Amino acid sequence: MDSLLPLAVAIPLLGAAGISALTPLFGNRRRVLDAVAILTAAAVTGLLVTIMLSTADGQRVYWFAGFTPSHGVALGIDFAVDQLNSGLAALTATLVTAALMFSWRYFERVASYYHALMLVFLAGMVGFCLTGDVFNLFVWFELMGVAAYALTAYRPEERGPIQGALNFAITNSVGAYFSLSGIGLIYGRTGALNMAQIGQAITGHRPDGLVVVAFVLILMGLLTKASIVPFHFWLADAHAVAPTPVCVLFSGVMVELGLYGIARVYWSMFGAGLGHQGAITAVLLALGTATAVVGALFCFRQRHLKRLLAFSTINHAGLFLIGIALLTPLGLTGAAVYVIGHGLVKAALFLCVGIVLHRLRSVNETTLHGRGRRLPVTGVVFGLAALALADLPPFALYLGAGWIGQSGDARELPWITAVIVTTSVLVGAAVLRVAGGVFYGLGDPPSEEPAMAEEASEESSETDTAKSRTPLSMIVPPIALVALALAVGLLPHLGELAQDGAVRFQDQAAYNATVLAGAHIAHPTALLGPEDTSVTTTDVVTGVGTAVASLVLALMALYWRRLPVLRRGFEPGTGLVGPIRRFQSGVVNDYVTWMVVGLACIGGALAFAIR
Amino acid sequence: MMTALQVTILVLVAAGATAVVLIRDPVRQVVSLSIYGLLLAVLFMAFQAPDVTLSELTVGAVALPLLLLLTLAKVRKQEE
Amino acid sequence: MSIFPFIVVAWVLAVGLYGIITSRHLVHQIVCLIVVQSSTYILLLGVGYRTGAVAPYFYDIPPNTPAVDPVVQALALTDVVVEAAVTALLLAFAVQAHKRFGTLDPEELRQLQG
Amino acid sequence: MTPSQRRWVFLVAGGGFLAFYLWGLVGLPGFGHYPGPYGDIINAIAVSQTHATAVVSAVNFEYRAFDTLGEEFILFTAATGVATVLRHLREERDTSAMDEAMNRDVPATSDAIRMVTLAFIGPTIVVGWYLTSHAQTSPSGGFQGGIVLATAFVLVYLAGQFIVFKRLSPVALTDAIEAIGAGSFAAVGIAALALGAAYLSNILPLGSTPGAVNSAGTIPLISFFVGIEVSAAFILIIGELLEQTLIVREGNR
Repeated sequence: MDSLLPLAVAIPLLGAAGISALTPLFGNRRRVLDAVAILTAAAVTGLLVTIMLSTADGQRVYWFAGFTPSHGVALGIDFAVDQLNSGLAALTATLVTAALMFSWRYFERVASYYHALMLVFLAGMVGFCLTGDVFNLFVWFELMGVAAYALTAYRPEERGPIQGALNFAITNSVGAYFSLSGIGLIYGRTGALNMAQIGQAITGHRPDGLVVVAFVLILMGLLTKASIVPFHFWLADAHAVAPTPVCVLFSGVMVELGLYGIARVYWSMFGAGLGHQGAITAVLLALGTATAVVGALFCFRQRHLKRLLAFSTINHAGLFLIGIALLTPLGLTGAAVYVIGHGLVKAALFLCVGIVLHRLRSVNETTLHGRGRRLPVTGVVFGLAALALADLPPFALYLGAGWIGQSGDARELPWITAVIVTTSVLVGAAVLRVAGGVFYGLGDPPSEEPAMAEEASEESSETDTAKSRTPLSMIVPPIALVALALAVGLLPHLGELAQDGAVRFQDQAAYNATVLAGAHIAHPTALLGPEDTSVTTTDVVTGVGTAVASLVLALMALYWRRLPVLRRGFEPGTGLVGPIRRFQSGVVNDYVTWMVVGLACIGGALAFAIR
Repeated sequence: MMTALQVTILVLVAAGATAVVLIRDPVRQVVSLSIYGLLLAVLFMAFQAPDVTLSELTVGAVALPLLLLLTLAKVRKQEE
Repeated sequence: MSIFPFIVVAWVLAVGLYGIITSRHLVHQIVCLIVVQSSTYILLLGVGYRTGAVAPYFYDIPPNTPAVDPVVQALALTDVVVEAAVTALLLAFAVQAHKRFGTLDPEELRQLQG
Repeated sequence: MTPSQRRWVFLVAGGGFLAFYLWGLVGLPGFGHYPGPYGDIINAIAVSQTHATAVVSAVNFEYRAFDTLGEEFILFTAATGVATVLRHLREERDTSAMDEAMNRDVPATSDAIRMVTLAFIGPTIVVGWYLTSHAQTSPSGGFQGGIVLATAFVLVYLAGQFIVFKRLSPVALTDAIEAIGAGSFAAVGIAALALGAAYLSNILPLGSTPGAVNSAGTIPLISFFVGIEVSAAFILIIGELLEQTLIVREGNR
């Protein structure tokens, strides 16, 4: 059983190498490449689901090259697998499989490079999820980064992808080097790279400057990947220009992996040693709230469909961070379920946009108005996914939102529910506005943005010509993903199972004992107790309310010009972000400046609190 | 305790990094990067890391400047 | 005095960042990124150094001679490869950027904003 | 932001960052006082456990071989990415343009330079091979050796023969060789699994004498595959950029 663990990374790597090695033989027969890639990704999905099911009774640890730790010192690298990280890895593999299936008919011409890059990307993400060694985490971070930069620039004959890839690569590299500096610092103190061993070494001492600085520096790369304000600028640039099947992975899991990394680094390394939970909650909550609000505001005023979905991902990243920031098992449970639901639904939305691009050759909401009526099935899927994104029960997302809110109430932070609901309404309304306008021709087309015209005309070359029908291989993946999001929401005992995983995730002593001493901990205990996870009427009412409010706001936006009062000269959404819009300047120098500002602020805040 | 060699090289590395950043002409900057790579290689030798020295020599002082010069040559051609 | 190498580490990192944010040429910016990364090598090898110890190669010296830390050297090696890989990819982007935009000034690459 | 605004914002924030980072750095044990235990334990056991006298190689190719696997695939991915990003340019021109470009752009290399460069190719290959094959004994390994081997191909180019360079390293084949190098590394790990050992375990006989060239089991084998991967990756990257330099299509802005 345990020997399956390394295969989850080895198989996609071998698949990628195999595809490249066989290209001289199969150069033009791309169906061979497609099939090999899809089968590899599907095999990894099956493998990871098996692994996930096997973690229910406890954490599994695998030591590469067989170097088990002696006297609490790790000599090699380990995979430490629990419910949460294997679940996230399984979600990753599922989305990669869906994206590759979608690509079957999506690209007119595609080189073997695409398949190899996708599989390496998969391997990097899975390795990142499962590893228990902090330098190894950095290696997989870089691997998925390099694959992602290359995939962003997959259409290098256009301007957007090149600029997006440059901004993406430079900001994330800077973040990664901050993280590596943090790893160097903590290694200089503890002489260890294994997360459990580092955690053990710094626990029980008063946290000093080195520990605080190392923590903040390691967070930098992860916050950048997770697109948390003010490290988020690269995301919209990259997501708007990457090929649509790649966007599925960027929004669906890559951003969430950054958040997973934050949680992992906190609970497996620094949590016990740092203490000062109040200060950490405050800092992370501030970051998460700012991210949620900024993402929602920018999302609402977008007309470029991919960019709109990209900003909605930023909003959700903020909400997930709020769930983590509470430091409670229920908050983490909510974030985990939210991530899974969001990953499935957001992937379906991006795939629907891909179908629109394939059939109608545009991603501009204004010019597409009403033209989506030719795509009835896509319209239904997009509409359902949009409602799910607006927390409509019984899709899984409302559970995540509800649990994060509940946990916030329990910690006497009732405003968290308000943040979740208002930003979700804005985002849901934006996506529903697209659904109503594009696919059902409701209301008036929204006004054109000046910067938009050129951008949209560049969007066409993923597929060479407009197609008259949607291939089955393109519509089935989004339907399956939405159905999966529904199924997850209806799973009995989902909350208990996820909270068991969350408690185990947060029990640092149990993690240390399992990794370093091979102990089997049957009943882990988190610092803060688990809470009730039964689905209450409040959850359902809040979810339905959010969805209904989104729908109303979406209709208001669509029929704005026909409303009797308060309408002339004011376009909904524009007034809200005018002043902050120029921050999203597209100049990478600005982005790196904001990263340094953010680092100085986070560092300063924690330094004052923990000193 | 540090040896005089280590201190000297460290000072040179700090100065070299500053120079690489402040030289704004790309071709000259590549030359300065190559020298900076050599300085780093010597520093790593003084840190008892011969393996990293070799890598830094091959990558930092030779391979990367080569790639950078190729890029600049390409860009210059396009501007003609 | 024993903090001096680490002051150099911080200085190199800060100077590299300054270069990135003030750069008006993509190739220059990529070189500044290399400088930022070089600070991590100095940090890693610095924390693994031990005064008076030898390099960890026991071909012609007895196995129990005090040696510096081999692990950070392995990490630095990995780091060098990452640097080479990322730089190569960024340079390919720069070539394409120049072709598409006709300039390498980051300020002038403004396809995406708002 | 305007450049001067940006500079001022950075000077303030960067100052804060510098102070913060130094606050962390002063917490280190101080230069020359490596605290252990990781490196000390490895130094104590590596030679007898792996029969490699170069402990850094033992860490790279055995204790932390999984890191190196990821690292090799980073290089593989970057080379693939470079080929992806520059491929359209390659498709945009036809072969006759290449010959024209040769005539136009490459200044004639003098015979003297050509002879000297050619004379260097042999020694370069020898050095590259030595470095690649002595990972287990001395400060060297597949990575350094691979880059040196790649430079031998650059020398071929310098000797004035871009055509020969391309013939020696056609993109598809270089790409395939690179993939075989990286894939073989991953496969060595799988072989260990098949034998019932942990992934990337050292499954080959270690040899009786630590320090012998044929000692240390899979360490030289992995180093060899890394050498193949790295040299092919660099040849690919350099080749792509060289092509960019030589072949400029007219008016493609």
